[in-house]
Amino acid sequence: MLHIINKSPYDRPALDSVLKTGEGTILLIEDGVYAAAKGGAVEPKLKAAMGNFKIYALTPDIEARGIADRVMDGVLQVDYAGFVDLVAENKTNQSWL
Amino acid sequence: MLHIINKSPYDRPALDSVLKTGEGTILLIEDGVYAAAKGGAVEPKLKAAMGNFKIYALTPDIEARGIADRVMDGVLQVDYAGFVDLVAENKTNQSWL
Amino acid sequence: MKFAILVSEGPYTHQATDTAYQFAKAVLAKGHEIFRVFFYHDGVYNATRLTTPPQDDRNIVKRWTELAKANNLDMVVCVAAAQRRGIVDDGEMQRNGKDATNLAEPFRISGLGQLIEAGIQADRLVVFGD
Amino acid sequence: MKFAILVSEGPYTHQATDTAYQFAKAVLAKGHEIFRVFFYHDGVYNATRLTTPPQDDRNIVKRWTELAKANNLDMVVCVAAAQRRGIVDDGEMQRNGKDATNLAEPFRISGLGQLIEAGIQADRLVVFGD
Amino acid sequence: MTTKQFMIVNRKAPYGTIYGWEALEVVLIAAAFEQDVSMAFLDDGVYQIKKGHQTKGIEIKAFEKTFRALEDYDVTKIYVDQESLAERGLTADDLTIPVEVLSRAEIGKRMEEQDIVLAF
Amino acid sequence: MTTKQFMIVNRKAPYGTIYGWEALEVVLIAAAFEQDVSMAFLDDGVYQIKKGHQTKGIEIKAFEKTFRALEDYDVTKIYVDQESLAERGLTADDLTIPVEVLSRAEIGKRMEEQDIVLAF
Repeated sequence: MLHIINKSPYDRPALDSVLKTGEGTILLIEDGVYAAAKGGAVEPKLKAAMGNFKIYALTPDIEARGIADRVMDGVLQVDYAGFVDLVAENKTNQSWL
Repeated sequence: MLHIINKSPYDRPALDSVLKTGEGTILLIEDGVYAAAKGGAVEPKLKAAMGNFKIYALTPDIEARGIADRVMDGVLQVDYAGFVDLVAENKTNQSWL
Repeated sequence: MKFAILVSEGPYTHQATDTAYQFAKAVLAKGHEIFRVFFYHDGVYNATRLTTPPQDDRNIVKRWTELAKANNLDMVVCVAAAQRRGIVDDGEMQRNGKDATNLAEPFRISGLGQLIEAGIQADRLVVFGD
Repeated sequence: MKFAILVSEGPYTHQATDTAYQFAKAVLAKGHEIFRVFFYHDGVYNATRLTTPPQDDRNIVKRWTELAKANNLDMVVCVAAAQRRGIVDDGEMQRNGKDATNLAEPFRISGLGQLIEAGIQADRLVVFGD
Repeated sequence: MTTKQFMIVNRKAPYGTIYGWEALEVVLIAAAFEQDVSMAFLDDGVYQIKKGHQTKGIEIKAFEKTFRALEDYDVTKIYVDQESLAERGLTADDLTIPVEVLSRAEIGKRMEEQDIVLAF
Repeated sequence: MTTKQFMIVNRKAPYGTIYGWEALEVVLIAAAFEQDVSMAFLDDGVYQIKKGHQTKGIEIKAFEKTFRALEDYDVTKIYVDQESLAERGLTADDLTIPVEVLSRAEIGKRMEEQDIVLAF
């Protein structure tokens, strides 16, 4: 299933909470995209999660936050059209508010 | 100075963030009062902080959340009138939103 | 494919409505259908015609209404959430003895059942909130 | 002692307004003065007279207006925040070409400078938000 | 009417925000539409169903009673995350309604089986 | 007019919510009232002044330019928490304005000296 995360991993437990569910696809949007940035304390956690989760992040939100040049390898970027595709491809989605 | 915290310590870094400032007085209100509950993962942290911080918690918020019977020793309870007194006694206050 | 969208936060304060709008546009651009956009919690504040954002800023309410009119979207505001927060149409004004309305066209106020129905009828329901 | 209060969130959604109200009552009960209550961000939604909360729930707008009238409180809504969010008085209605108002009495709409002035004039400024 | 699986997920504490209460309104309506409704409580959401809310002092309506009425609406699939309880020093005995305590992975599986997951 | 010390504290990321922008409006007004204004950036607030915001895709106005105008308003006391930067893999070079990087304890001391601290 598709887990949509719009919260900064430094401010909220949403990402941690999703990772504990075991496996699936994650789309980082809004302040959630900070989890995709290299060099921070969250990097090892997201890297480790890549074994069980496919990680996507929304490009317009990455660009807005000035982190386009530091997106981690293995994070797949999508635009709003790609967001729609992800929702369509996954029978179930959940926004972790 | 008086630090007012209205966020659950399990959901937001507000308490951690205040503790790093070194010393002062903390008033836990709203969802912040969960930090005053015994038995949870936050208990050791708050206990350790009691050396540098005086810890108050708002009784009506404690009662609303059903944790009146598990407030940690050393946490001083106040009502809204006591809240006003704390603000009056401290030259500076900050709400950690 | 048939999509439904739930918007749970008000305009400007949270990016949720912005993302929901961009998502809705992308859904339509891909040739999918939008069964309904439902506004709940503070999301009901998207439906007031009384906003005047700064000239150099996006006009969130206007954007929603234009998208809805151009694509014949069903934009539903939860009545219970709207009552708590002061979003009023003619019917609500009369029922609750108010002296003004603020609902923008083509939003309509209806029950929370419309959200459940959207969940049942659409192939996908996506939530935008905080 | 002279207090000022800043309310940054709307009614019902966040407890901030409830706590601010209880705090304001306690300030007055202790014989202190309230120089001003300032409403910023989503706090401006506290100032609409169009809400109709459920019968068995507190009426947040009414509570504020009654407290203000009984104690002659100055309740100021930030104009920029109000414009973004659709809180309108007669003056704003005319200036921005709107067809209705929703501001409750005795709230008044004014500039953010009123917050700074409250900070300067009061001995203590306390913020309630999210 | 088509029946779908709706799961309502609570991750926020009560009273600090209204989301828990407005989530419960969604549960009741979904049940009235005879959908297959379940609820999951994770993270601070477990505090929603902690026993003994006394809200007189904050003047906000307590909704413990509404949780206890869920059974009358045939909402009986109520899942609680074991780890979230433990982190907060709570057990199932502290909760106001009977629940099924599950591991997070197990809850993840139930989420995956749903047609619609609404998280608050 | 009386001059007081106002500190505006930013702890939230930009764009996800409006608080950072509305905080900046407070800073500008306080400066216009000739108050002694400082700003502190902690936790996710440090992202507010990260360089290179390109917000065309989300259609929300970037406010990097406004931060760079702060000097014209004589707002020059800008403190950033060292630990918050480090946790996010950032350094002062990544920021769009010159700042004073301080330990959290040092920022705590500056907070204590204020008359008014407004956190967003």
